Amino acid sequence: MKHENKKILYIVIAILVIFGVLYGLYSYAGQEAFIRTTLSGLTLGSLFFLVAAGLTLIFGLMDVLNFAHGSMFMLGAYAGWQFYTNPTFIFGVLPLVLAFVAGIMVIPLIKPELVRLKLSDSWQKRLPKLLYLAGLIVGVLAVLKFDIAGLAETAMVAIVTTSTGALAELSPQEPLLRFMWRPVLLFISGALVAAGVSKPGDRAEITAPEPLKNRLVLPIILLVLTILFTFVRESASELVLLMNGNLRFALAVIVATLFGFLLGALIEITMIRPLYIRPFFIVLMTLGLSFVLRELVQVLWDPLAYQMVRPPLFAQPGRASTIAEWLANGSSTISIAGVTFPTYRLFVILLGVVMFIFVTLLMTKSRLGMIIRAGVQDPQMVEALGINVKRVFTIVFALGVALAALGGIGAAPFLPVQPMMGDQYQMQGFITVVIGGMGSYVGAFAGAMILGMARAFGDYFALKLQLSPTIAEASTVIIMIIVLLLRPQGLFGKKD
Amino acid sequence: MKNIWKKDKGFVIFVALAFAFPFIFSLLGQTSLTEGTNKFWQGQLINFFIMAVFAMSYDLLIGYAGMLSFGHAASFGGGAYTVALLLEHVAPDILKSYQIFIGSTNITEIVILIVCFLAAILVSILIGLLFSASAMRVKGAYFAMLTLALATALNLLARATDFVEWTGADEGMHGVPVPLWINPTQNRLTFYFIALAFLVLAYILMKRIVSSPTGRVIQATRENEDRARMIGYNPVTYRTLAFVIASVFAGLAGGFYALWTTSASPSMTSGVTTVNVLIMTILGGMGTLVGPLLGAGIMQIFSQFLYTWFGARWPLVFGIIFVLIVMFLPYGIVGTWRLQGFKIKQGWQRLLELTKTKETPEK
Amino acid sequence: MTNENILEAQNLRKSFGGLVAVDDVSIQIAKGSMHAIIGPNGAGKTTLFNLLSGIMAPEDGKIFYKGENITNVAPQRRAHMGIGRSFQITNIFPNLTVLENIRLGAQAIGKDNFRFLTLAEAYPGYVEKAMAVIEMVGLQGKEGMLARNLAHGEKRKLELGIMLSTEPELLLFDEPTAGMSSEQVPELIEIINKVVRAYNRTAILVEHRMDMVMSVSDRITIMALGRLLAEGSPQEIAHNPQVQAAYLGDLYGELG
Amino acid sequence: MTELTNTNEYLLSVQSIDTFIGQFHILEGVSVNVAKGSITVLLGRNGAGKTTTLKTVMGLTPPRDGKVIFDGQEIQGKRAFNIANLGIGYVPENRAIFRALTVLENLKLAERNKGDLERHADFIYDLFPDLERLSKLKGNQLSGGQQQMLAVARALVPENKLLLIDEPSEGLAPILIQQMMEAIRKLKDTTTILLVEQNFIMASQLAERYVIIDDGKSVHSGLMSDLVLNQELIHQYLGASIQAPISASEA
Repeated sequence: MKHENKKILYIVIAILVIFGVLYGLYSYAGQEAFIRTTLSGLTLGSLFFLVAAGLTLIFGLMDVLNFAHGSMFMLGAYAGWQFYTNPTFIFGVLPLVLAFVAGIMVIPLIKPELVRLKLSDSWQKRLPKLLYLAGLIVGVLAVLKFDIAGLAETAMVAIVTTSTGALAELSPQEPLLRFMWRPVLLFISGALVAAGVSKPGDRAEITAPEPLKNRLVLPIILLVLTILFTFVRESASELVLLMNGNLRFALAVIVATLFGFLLGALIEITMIRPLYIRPFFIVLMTLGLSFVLRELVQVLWDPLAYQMVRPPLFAQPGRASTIAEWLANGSSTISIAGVTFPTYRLFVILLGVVMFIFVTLLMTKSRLGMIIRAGVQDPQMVEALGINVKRVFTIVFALGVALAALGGIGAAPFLPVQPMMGDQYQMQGFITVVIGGMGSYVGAFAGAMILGMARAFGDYFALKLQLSPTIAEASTVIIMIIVLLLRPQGLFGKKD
Repeated sequence: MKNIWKKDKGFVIFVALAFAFPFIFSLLGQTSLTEGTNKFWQGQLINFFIMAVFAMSYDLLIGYAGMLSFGHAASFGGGAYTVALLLEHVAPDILKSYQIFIGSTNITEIVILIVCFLAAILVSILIGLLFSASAMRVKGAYFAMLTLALATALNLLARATDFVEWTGADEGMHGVPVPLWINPTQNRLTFYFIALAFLVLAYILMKRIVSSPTGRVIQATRENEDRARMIGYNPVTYRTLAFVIASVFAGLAGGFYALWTTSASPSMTSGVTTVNVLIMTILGGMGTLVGPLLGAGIMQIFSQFLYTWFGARWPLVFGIIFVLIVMFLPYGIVGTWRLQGFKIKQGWQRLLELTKTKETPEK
Repeated sequence: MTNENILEAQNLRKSFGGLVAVDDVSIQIAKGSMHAIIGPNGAGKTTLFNLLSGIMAPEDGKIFYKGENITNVAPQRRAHMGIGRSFQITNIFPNLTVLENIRLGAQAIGKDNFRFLTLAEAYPGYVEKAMAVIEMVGLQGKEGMLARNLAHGEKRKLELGIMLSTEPELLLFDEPTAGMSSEQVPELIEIINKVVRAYNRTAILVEHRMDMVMSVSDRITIMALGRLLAEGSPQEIAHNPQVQAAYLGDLYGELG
Repeated sequence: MTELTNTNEYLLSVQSIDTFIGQFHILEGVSVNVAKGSITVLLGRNGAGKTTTLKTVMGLTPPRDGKVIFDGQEIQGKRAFNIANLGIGYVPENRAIFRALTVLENLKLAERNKGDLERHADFIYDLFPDLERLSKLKGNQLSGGQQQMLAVARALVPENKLLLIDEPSEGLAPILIQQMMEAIRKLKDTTTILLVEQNFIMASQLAERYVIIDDGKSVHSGLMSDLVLNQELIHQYLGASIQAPISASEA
């Protein structure tokens, strides 16, 4: 067919252009500079991909452009960094967060009963507001005089000590007896908010409840965890800090990703979901949210930049000549075709590639992927097949945020950890998505790699031509404009 | 002018109050017109006037044309940098060689200022066209993203060390030589009235524009682009027009802001600036013009108090307020007020009708 | 190309994925006539309309308007050339008043679109024209209402009014009575008939219902499965058994 | 209007529902009853509210008023996925098959329990032999007729008590309409069907009962065999002169 031929022709031209550009760069820069720059480009590309993949998944399915994605990248970095350097803060607030989330998660438990209530119209409107207010008051009471800033400060003390090798100085926490009523109150506060969210008396919301057993599972798990962490909140930090550094780092990655997933789910349920009928305001909401998150981090950890210590596997001075040697010695650099390159960056490239494979498998092989691909086109029909699309939306949003958080912790060991660190990556993520095509994860990967390479070579040329690196950064916008003019829907995007 | 009094009593009263403010303040507090707290509050209001124009220009974009641009700070910063650059690097040379006086007025300085603002208009038109050319093919979230990317690129240029001799890179330009007669530190009262005049003029112009034939078409493209096309309007032309007009007003506001702060810094072109103006617009109510003005005023005064209450981290509180407004008060203060007013009116009408039906059987 | 034909389409083709919505369609519309295109759901009528009004570009084929090739002319240009179109789904400016909706149409073909600093009301010509149209479609007394607050039937009239306000020579009606109750239909048909006959305009009418077009149209074209099946005067069509079969289902032959 | 004797006799009983879409009051008191094991057809002009009636039953456009009783249970106001999981299959107008998914994936997605497709594969491929052959193709590579078959097949993957089918003959060539009719006729043995059909001939051949919807109200219902004889009614509400085909089909 004519159309197919054209497609093949375009692909051939694209491959030729890519090779042409790469060969041109190779012959201009010489082998060593070329390889080093390429590796740097791939590192950047991997991080861009982690940001853009989440953005594009969320946008593709829900038409939601998450302007807080960069802040979530940043939060991932902070969460991982905290866990790795001094988890006192995390363990200190975990029981509180868990208690509140457990409270929120009673929704499926109480909603079926609440919506059946017989309420007058005015009470139907008033009751949720009163419940929210009551929840807020109880919540404020619960955290009254809780020295959260002090808790956060301990982390900063700890950096100094852990980097010299000694065990971190752990901050004294509130005595258990005084602390205990906080989670209890927060659970009540969460439950009150949940009751408000459940639209009491709104008979249009009546649905067949799931079996009681299923409804109880999640709140009970969360409650058990709350109690557990209430008791271990002091000893757990020590336990973590005495672990092997590499294991601790692996755990930090998992913690950051999980944190991103939960944060994403929470945000989708409480803030995005009520606004699907007013899409314009979702954008404003996420924008406001990014503002709030950034400021919150500054309140907790001050507007400073921290340097996360690299895990032992990447920390020993010296250059390994083979991968085996690196793994044995934990060298900080490795020689690749005669070029010295930091090993941690190789790990980041690996992370990006692994996550690309993961996303590809998820989208093509899993049922969730099938639902997402179908939901992009027609969420109503997916719902009519008996699939809870709202839940899928939540999962996808959470997944997208988890990917961003993973990117954040991945970047933390070689970028300064600071409140604005996500902004630049969000920007590049946007550009990536525009280049690759909205909603296409393959496009996100291709776009991320193109952009990463462009940035790396841009920096290289900037250095050579004695320009500032900011010029190279700005030049990615030009790539975006060129792609837009040639192919408004992006490289892998589909026309409407 | 009669029209404005008829339709916009609130605005006229506001202008009258703003005009009388320094005098009333000095009468009440027995303070000097040009010093102390009076001067401080004049400064606050000047800032408010300028930001109000910026916010109203943003309202033209998102409220009237329905384009959610996240790059509006580019025009604002563009105007600021144009004025600051010309005053800092071009004006001194000219003033050294030419000085024309009429009486005691230095004509050259006035001409230079006018040229500065004409240049700012030109630059903001160019920025508007650049943005339109690259972003006009796409809509909604895509558009928001693209404008943000373009604005970020400009922000990066402002911060680039390559032009440090001219722009001061990250530091920006400070102590720009603003002519004495309009200088906000020495002659604040004059500046106050000029800024007020700027606000009034900008408001009247924008009000005219949104109710002009072109303005109506712009609103039509917001409402239903396909339909507008089918009756013979090219939506791209009108959207571009709206973008450029909004850009010009933002550029002028930026120019004034540069005069007021005697500086131009990269933060004026940054996303935070756009977010600030967005908050003002949403707070007051989109598509109302008066709303953003009110929003700018509230933000100006609020930030003062929030700063004293919460210290340097006051934006956190502001951010939370913003999120709450988006959730629960999406039409902003003026929008919600108008809706409520509408409801109250309808309620009155119902009440009147009820009394009527009760009366008729008695007849 | 004869002068009598105001519009002529040649071998139009348009497909979506695996679906061929319009397949090799050629059609001539005589000047001053009321030409109906009917056919069952999914026959490709609306797609044909989208091609004629320029919303979609054909994959193949040409369109001539008054002898001029307009295949690649943008829809807004076609509006200025005198082609107006109404939509199947009500397509109005919901947050503007009824008067403003129609005034915008009148203004579109005028020369005052690029005036920034005068009030729109300062051009009474357009308002007068709009008021005339409002009267024509029977929306008197509703000028000040927001369009979204109108009843469904009134919205259909407004839809019609917006199109008429641009004074088109060729009117494309896409199921103008869609979703209207049976009592409201004759009124609207009467308006359409009046406009076309009294001002000597040409109209193409896509309809789903056969009885509605029989009485008013001069010529009828039957479409099914993206193709033209037959064309003729209402009488010819009414007595064409092949047409009956295609329109109502080609089953009785095999099942009977 | 049919008198409601005992709602339990009906698998589906729609009782004077009111539905709004945005500002539009689309349905103003529509009542439809579907007896177990029967085919009921909704007739009426374009835009009369037939499709909205199906969507309202399905929970895609929830009613503001009125009741929908399915299998003895009130389902109005429930979310669509809940309603689907009670055992209602939906074949929307315009097919709405997933273009980015292969034929097999389209069917797989409709599974409610693991193995649904395997259990019913023979039955489905027996009805629509083409689908087995095309199983690797993407939805957007199918022709209109194949898409329509896939859309019906998709509703057969899980165990459904009721099928809502919206215009299965739309845009199909006569030979395909024939095939589709055969398929629906075969389905009748196992499930109950509520059908929307423009093609009067097809409707009259398949359905036992009809409900006419006009301007958002259900104005008439009864036995199909009575309707085909009532020229006046047909002309008034369906707006087509159909003498020739009717007499032919009656023969």
